[in-house]
Amino acid sequence: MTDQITTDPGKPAQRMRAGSLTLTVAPWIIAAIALMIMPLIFQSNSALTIMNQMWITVIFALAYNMLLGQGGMLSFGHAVYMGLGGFFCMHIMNYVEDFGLALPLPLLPLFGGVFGMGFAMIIGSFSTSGAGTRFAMISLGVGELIAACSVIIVAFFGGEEGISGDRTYGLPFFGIEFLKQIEVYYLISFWLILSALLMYLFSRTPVGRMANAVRDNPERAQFLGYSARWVRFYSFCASGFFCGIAGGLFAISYEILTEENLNAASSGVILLVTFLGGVGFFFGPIIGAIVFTLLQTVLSLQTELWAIYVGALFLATVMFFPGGLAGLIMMHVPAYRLGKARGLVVPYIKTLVPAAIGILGICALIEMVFHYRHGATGDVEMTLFWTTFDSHTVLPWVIAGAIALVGIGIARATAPSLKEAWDEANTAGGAS
Amino acid sequence: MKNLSKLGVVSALSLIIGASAAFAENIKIAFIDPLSGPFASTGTNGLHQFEFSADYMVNAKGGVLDGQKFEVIGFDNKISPKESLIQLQVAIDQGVRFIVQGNSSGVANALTEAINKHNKRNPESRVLFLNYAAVDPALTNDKCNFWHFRFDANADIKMDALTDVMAQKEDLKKVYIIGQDYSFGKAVAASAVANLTEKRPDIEIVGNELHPIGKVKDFTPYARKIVASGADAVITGNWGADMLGLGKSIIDNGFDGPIYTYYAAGSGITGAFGESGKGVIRLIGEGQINPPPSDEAAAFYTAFKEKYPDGNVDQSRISNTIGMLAAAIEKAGTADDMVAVATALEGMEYDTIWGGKLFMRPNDHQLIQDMHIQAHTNEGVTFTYDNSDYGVVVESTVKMASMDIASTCEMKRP
Amino acid sequence: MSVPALELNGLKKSFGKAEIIRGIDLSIGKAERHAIIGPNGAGKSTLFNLITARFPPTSGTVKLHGEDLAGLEPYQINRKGLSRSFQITNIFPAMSVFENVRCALLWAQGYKYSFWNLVNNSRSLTEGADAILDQINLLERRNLPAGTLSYAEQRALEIGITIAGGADVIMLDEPTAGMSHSETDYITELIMKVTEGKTLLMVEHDMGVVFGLADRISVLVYGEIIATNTPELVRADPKVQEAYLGAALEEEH
Amino acid sequence: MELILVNLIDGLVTGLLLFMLSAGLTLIFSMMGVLNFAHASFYMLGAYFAYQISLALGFWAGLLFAPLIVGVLGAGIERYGLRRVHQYGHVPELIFTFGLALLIEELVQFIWGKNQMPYSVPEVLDFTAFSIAGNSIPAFKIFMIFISISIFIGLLFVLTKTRVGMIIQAALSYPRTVEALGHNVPLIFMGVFGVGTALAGVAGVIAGPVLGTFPGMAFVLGSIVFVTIVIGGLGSLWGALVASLLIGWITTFAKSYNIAMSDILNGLGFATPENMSENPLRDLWTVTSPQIADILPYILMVLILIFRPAGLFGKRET
Repeated sequence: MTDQITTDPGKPAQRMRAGSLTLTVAPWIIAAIALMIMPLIFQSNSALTIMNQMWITVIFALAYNMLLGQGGMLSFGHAVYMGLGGFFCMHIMNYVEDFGLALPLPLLPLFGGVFGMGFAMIIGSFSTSGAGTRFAMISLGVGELIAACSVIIVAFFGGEEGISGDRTYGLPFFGIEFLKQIEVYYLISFWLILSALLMYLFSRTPVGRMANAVRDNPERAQFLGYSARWVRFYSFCASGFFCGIAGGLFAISYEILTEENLNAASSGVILLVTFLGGVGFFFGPIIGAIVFTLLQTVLSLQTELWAIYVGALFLATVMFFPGGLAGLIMMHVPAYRLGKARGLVVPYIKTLVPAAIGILGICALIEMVFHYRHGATGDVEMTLFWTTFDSHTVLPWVIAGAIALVGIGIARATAPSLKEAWDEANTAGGAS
Repeated sequence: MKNLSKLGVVSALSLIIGASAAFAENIKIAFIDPLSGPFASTGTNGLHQFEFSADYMVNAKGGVLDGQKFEVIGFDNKISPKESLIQLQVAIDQGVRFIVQGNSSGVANALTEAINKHNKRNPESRVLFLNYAAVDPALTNDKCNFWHFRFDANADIKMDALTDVMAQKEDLKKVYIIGQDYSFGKAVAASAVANLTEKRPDIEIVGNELHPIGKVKDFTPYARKIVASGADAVITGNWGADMLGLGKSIIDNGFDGPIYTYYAAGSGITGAFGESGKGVIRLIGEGQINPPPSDEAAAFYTAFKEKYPDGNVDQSRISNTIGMLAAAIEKAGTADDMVAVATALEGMEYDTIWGGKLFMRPNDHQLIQDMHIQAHTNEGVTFTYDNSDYGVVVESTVKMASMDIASTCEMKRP
Repeated sequence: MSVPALELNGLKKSFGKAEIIRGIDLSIGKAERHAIIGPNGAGKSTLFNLITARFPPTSGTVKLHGEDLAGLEPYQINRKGLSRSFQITNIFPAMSVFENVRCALLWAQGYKYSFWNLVNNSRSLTEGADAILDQINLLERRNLPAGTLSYAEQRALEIGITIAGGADVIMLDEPTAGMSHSETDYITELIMKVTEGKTLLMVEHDMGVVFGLADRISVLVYGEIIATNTPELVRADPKVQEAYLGAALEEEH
Repeated sequence: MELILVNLIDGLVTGLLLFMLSAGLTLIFSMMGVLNFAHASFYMLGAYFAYQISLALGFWAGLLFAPLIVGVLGAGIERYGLRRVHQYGHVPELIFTFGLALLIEELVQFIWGKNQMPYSVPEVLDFTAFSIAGNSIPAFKIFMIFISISIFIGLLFVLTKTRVGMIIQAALSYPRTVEALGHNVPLIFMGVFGVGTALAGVAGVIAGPVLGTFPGMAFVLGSIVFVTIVIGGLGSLWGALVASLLIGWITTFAKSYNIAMSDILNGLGFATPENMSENPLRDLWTVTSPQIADILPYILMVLILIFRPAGLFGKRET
């Protein structure tokens, strides 16, 4: 699924191609099976809703990474393309309902995609002439304009309440009415696999390849017969298309589109999601979307302070793992190839487990401070990690502090040997 | 990568499911409102009032039915319609049957539609939507449904009451209307114009405009226009930072007439206005705080402040919501059959500790109650807001406001 | 006489008040290997950039096979069969060596901006790229990121990218700059091999390379060509010796 | 007529406030290439610190110390955070500041809570300086103008008359060359970042009492600061000043005068549609200038980027 795997060094071309076929097909089949099985494991409607949200974010993030990771274009207003696609689909949905047209619901996202692409063509016609700050600032400006319009132009955007519809009014599709979440889940999963596959294949086409070339060195690409501007334009339109599909799926899943789908916060979130997952690898945004959705939806159920932890996680990621979570995983490929990955397990346990415990200790301290300051008077009990205690006595503070100190202390003490093991695992030769 | 992510999903989802196993005997109420982000202060204070009301009014008195307790669970919707719908689904899966929400009519609109669809598609897990503060008139008019109940007076009712009082002020000649550019702001403006032209055709509306919501850094230019227009009074539906910014700016730039508004108390706003708002800020709302309407109300307030010294009882409708819900469950004899509970709520009359009667109008599920014009001041204030010296004191009251106002609601009952 | 491959007429370029190129007339025939030499700051790279439309000229014309290039973008000029390398290595460092060459082949093989072809499925692309890699002796390094190659290898790759598209006019900007003797020989040989039957225009400092490769040499001093002739005659030209070698000597001191 | 004068003064205050933020940002942006999304967060920190200090030591101590603390904090973040990220390129740097903005907002809520802070104008300045046709101009506004202009003059002096200023100016246009000349560029970066954030802090200190001190104050300011420096031209202090004032006046005047879109369209020769409520363009017809005042800068920026990518005063293409 990645350049690194398909371009395995030292293999002749022909064997490579045969090998890459299985290497590229296998993950897709696994992913498709996983998507099929997931609802059997998590049957509740909320789990399905969260997974739907996840897969929509995955499509959106992959589409975003077509620009950021593959094309080197930083967009601050990308929610607009998804949002507009969604609004358009919602209008079609209502139109179908009002006029009784024969449009099967599963085809609806296609219209969102076309609309997203159409809008991307308009904006791209003037924004893609540069890649750097100019592109970024135009995207920011356009994003703000559309978001502002969404409140002013009520006829299309429905103002602050947005527009809503009912997905079940369309014609039943082979007897499926999309009343149940599970039906929507499979619809979204189908589009997820299809869009992800198309986006992956896009990266293998001449335009997709040249997008990488233009990202790395736009000038050189010009001297190879390609206009950097047109390459960017095509990537931009393709990205707009898949964003629109994500928007259409959003319309089907939530049956409502609001200003929120267009605003700067949503655009910022998708940048964070993509970066958290890792822009350098095709599957990076997938991980990012899954992790972020879980953090946002599930962590926020557990603590009011979730945003602090998410903010800290981002800072840590960008400071220590600029390749994102995918980069972190792919760091281990060389060691794995050398057959030395196993040697890392014990040092990892020795360092990361205490570190994790230490970090949890710090989180506990933060939660306790918060409870102490903002909790109700007389409400001294708090529950943390399945333990209920009195936050106004000294003991819990001592324990949490000690856990934090000891955990971080052990992690620091064992870090050098982890580094050693790491270097050893990434050096060719020697005992393996 | 697949394994890793799956592991994450398993652990995360099991947390949700695990949470639903506990406390099966409680009657769960999901509070879906912003608990983080820019609107968190209002949301958190609302959650505290709900938790306190449930404990103080229901649980401390032995609960409802056979001793079942109310349990209020906070869900952070980040004031996003999308997140609200996800949290709604999570709440339903946890066995919650009562949803309370209030901040943002946009969210309320998304929730009421989603709940209507959910109840149609899943008759086995129906839920009720108890709206305690979203005041867009449409929710009890064109967009009404059987599962939605509004415990706050809607924007039209408030404006009706407000203009009744304004109409009696003979010296009022010029009024300026300003609001946030979205459905609620527009509804307030339209309602103000309609009511004033009907009740006092001689009052000149010297300005009627909208400004972007949550985006204005400096209200000075608006304030200048208001001062320059020679207005005697200002009407605004602004809330939050937009209310404070507009109000302060109008006062700073030399306006001394009354500013009639909906939301300018508590959440730090009373404290921030302080002396400058005295004699200027007038609020329309339900629930009398000063002078205390009853001993129970005073006791309620005192007990609340003891528990939450930083909080305010600025939404008496929250305790009304809890009280009426408890009464409806008792009357229906069940907390599981939503049709029964909803039917019990319809047409219910309830004596509130905040003075007067409450009546849940059956044809549109709009609560009819007394409306008060309250002044921001530091004189005669028994219970202050924001731990400042200032609070609101009732100046005049409209009994059972808009009891016979028409509604376009065509209620479809199951 | 047939139409020259590349023809410059009265080419001038000023940056502000400084006139860098002061009117150049030059005609290079088909399949000729032509070198431009001159002291530092003579405007050799600027001249290259004018020909390939990296900068617009202040006045004058550039004709490729008799066709005026005025107003064309670099990529359009490239499509007409003119390809160039750069003085400072200019490759795609994050992509593999193979990808670098394959990208250079795409337009020439007619793929244009297509998004319905998969590059991996094209035998002619893969084989074409491998053939180029074979020519520049980088087949071994095929799947490494280009940025990890040695300097000489990167220069070789640069030449590979430049010739891959099959352009018939090749322009090389100091292909041996900063190389050791053995590396220089390797590159010189490589240039000989890959420009067989093509028109070559190169800027070069290394006199050994120039005299070994070029059919004709032009001497550029302060934005003007003071002589154009065969290597032997240029070497003997007293004007060149005075102007160029003198300047070169001065520089060394 | 008098109202125009009043609006000019109001727009000047808004513009100068914006300038204090954009001046620092344009230095940071053009020198380090960092789109500092957290810049407005330092503005917020300035207001909160000043509020906290003013509780104990009064407003003037806050004005003095809060920007210093913010500046030191900014320099520290550059030294221990941003510098580490710098090696990875501009996008990670941007994400870093993005995350930082998120974290600062959360931390502010964690420490001060979510309510508006009662941070107010000091009593010495709490009076009406003068009135123009019934519109009072508060003394504090005059004070804000005074502070901003002093800072601009000071900054101009440092940049044009001192050695450090010369180096910074050179680094704005040719960062590589300056490094090659042997200057300690990382130190300059840290200094510029510190000073830039301190300027944002000053803006926060003097804007907090007027515009409100609350956790959303950074978000409200949002990306408008970027818009300012892009319109003005990257790296140009004059550009930042002109663009700030331009934005200040444009938004102020757009809010002050109800220019209706229907009037403009009628003026252009379009007839108002008869049945407005059915017309799909009805919202366009009813738009008035106060509604769109705050998005005008964005429209201006997009137009500038299309037709004059270097900005009004910029030398480099964005």
